Amino acid sequence: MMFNKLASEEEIKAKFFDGMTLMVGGFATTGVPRKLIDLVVESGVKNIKLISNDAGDPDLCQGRLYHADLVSECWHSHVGLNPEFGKMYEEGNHFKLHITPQGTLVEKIRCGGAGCGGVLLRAGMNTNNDFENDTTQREKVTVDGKEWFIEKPLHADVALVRARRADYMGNLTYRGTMENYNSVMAMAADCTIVEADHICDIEELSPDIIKTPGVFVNMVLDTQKQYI
Amino acid sequence: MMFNKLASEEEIKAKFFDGMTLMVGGFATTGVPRKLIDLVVESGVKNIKLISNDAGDPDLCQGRLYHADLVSECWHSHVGLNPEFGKMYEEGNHFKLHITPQGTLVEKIRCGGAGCGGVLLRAGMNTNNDFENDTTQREKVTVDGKEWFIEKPLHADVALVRARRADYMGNLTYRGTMENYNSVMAMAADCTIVEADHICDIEELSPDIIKTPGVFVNMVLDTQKQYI
Amino acid sequence: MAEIKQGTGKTREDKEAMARRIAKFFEPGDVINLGIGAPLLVSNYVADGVLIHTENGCVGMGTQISRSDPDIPARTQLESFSNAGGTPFLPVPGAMVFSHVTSYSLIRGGHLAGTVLGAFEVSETADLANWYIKGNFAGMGGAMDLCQARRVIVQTTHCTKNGDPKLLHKCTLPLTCNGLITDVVTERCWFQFVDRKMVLKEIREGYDLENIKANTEADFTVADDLKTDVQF
Amino acid sequence: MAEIKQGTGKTREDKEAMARRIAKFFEPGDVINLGIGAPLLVSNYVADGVLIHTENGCVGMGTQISRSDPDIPARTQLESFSNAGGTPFLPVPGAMVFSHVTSYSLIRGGHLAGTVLGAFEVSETADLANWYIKGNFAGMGGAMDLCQARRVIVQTTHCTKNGDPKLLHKCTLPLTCNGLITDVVTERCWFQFVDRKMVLKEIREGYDLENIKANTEADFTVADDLKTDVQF
Repeated sequence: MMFNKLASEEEIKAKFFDGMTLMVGGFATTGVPRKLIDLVVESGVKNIKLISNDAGDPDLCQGRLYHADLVSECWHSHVGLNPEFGKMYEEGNHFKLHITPQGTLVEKIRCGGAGCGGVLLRAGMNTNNDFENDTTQREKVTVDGKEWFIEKPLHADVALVRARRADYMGNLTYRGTMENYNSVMAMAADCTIVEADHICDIEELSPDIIKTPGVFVNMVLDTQKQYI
Repeated sequence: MMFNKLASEEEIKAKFFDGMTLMVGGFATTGVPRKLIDLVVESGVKNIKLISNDAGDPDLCQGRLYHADLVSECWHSHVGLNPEFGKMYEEGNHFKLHITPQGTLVEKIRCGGAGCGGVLLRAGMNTNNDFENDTTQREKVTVDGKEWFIEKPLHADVALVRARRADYMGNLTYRGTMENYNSVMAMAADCTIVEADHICDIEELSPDIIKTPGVFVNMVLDTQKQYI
Repeated sequence: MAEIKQGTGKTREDKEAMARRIAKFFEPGDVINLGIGAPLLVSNYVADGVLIHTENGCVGMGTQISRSDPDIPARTQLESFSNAGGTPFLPVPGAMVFSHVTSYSLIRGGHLAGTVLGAFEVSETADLANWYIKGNFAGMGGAMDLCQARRVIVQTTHCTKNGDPKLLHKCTLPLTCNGLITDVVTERCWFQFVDRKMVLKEIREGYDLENIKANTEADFTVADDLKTDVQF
Repeated sequence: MAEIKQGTGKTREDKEAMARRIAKFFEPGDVINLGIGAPLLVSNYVADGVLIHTENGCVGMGTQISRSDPDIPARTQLESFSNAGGTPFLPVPGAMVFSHVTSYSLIRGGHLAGTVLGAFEVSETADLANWYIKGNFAGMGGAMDLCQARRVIVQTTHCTKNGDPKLLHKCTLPLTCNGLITDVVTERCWFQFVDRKMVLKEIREGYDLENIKANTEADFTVADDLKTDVQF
């Protein structure tokens, strides 16, 4: 069955590599693919370029990657949830941070997924922060007399995505506020890997309720430990 | 009940005005808000600036607006479905046409809805068509050595949207391929008006299956002829 | 004239008072975003039919719930509905959920009647600094985006813990936005910005113009229709 | 050498032959887009597990159905699943539907293994003209976007109805894309573009190099591994 995207932990770990750009879905602790993060830590790949909303809880979420010192560069909108992050950042030499307004971060990811060359946004305009960050060091363009930042795409080698339900073609649904970054990151990576709460048969999910079409998904972690 | 967006035909017609920019959802005959188009024709407002995928079937869809000669300017990606359109266009003086690649048209509408100043796309790049159209007469910008069109937003005064189900807060679901332009147009207008096949009670639709959040919807045509 | 209180604005009652005043800016049908912390209190006072947006993907945030509430299964608490502060909540009837892409489209697209943000500093030209302070590097999160809402309301104590003014000629900290604030509500008064000029609109019961002037570095004018002794 | 047929490519068998040849470019798991008309025939020959994308919002297009089929309720035919030509179809198991925004994100984002388009003219530098011809103004629809797919395959009769070449030095009609075509399949042969240079890869059974040369204005080279007498 060529559409069976269910994959074992070993098959998934084989997709990780040193220096990979990695997107991790979720916001705070909601909708975070925790088991897949475990697999990254276990795989021991280094110099990860991490893209996620926040620096993550250091015990439960992508914060574990900082705890294990596996990150060399990162894009976040918020890093306050992870006390270790602040310490490592102040020490220096651990990783390069691009602190990015949240709406800008998600649009940059969308551009990467949607094949757009960039998008014109205004968040942070004229704030002139002389920070070592991305908020103002961007090209600008004037359109019809108004100034905009040209926000460039972010694309990843691997995206880790959490869903409520996945069928074995990779069609996904979400529950409550867990969709957050997951659906857009699923589109923006060469290899999108899903961790779902429930794995469903094909046709169990009506096409009309699917939020992420399986065409964007490469692998679904097989938590059933059985192969169809 | 302040969330009751059900509206009568008369209340809806009162939102139309001469010179309005009007988006109409649907693709060919699928997902077209036909009853709402009837209301526009009945209202008799003129000089409409029409934004829709195609020029529409002249009997069933937005083609009726051309048949009644109510359009002064239009944005379409395809006009072959409407034989009357071609005749009127060749005669001249009826309306100004912006023929736009389909993916570009939908991204321009998305920009209007998402508050982006523009998006960088390449459809039609270097085709140098000396057409009286929008395919090449656009500003360009070079980002990291690659040339892109700056595609500007389209926003409407009124959007007519077709859905499968609507609750009275305006939350929408779709069926099959009827979503097409409807969900993005719902976001891109000052006044979004919905025609649904079924009208549902509040909480009848799980939040998880809603494709268009009611926050983008202003009115739902009350086909039940009853008020909750 | 009531007696002048020398409150720091840090008391629960002051926070509730600011929230009550801000809640009055909104009417049924409005969708509003509330910053983490004190601004969330606004949700307790808004009219029925004001919907709360949380930028991680919901319109229709209801009661916040405790992670340790035994009536709510652990999984639900962690994984279903949570707000921008990571706190679980119950959705109101008709609530809608969506992706981060849609959530920020809603913000930039003009669908928020208002956003309520905290502040470290506010300038007399409608600038806000609320995302970076030395030794507390958390990031701007969604604040820079939220400043693009139709109405940007700052809810802040009038002075710092040390009693220094927070409403300044010019912000000293990195800016969150430049000239986009529309209103400032403190425990003492309400200012509105008109063409980037600060106008005093209301003084709360217990304070007077003298107190406001003494504790505000920013230059401001007094509205012709200034209201005093207002119950916040 | 089989006898040279002087077909115009307009016969049903020629169309089926092109579709059969193009279908072999794809393998299970590929998602492909097929233009309205003759390219849709490719769907009859692709391997099990090739999924058909239709740009109005579906991956997993199955059998096209007749609007007048009495077994299918009228409403379903008009309103549920239809393809880019407006024809109703039955979705395959596991089919997914989505908005136009997502559909073109998928196209531009590199998720299409290939797209098959018709042509009025093709140039020797990989340009395509397929959207405008005098007196038949239909618009480009999605063609300019689809030319951004990973593999852009043109399916066309080798010559016009009048027997004039369609593969030219330079297109005379307004372009659909500039230099983005990867392959051209006619009823006579398969060309591949390598660095915008046209290379003859296969000649179909019944044709020979002489016939191709005589009916092609475009300059092309012959692949070292040219295959002849290929059954399309």
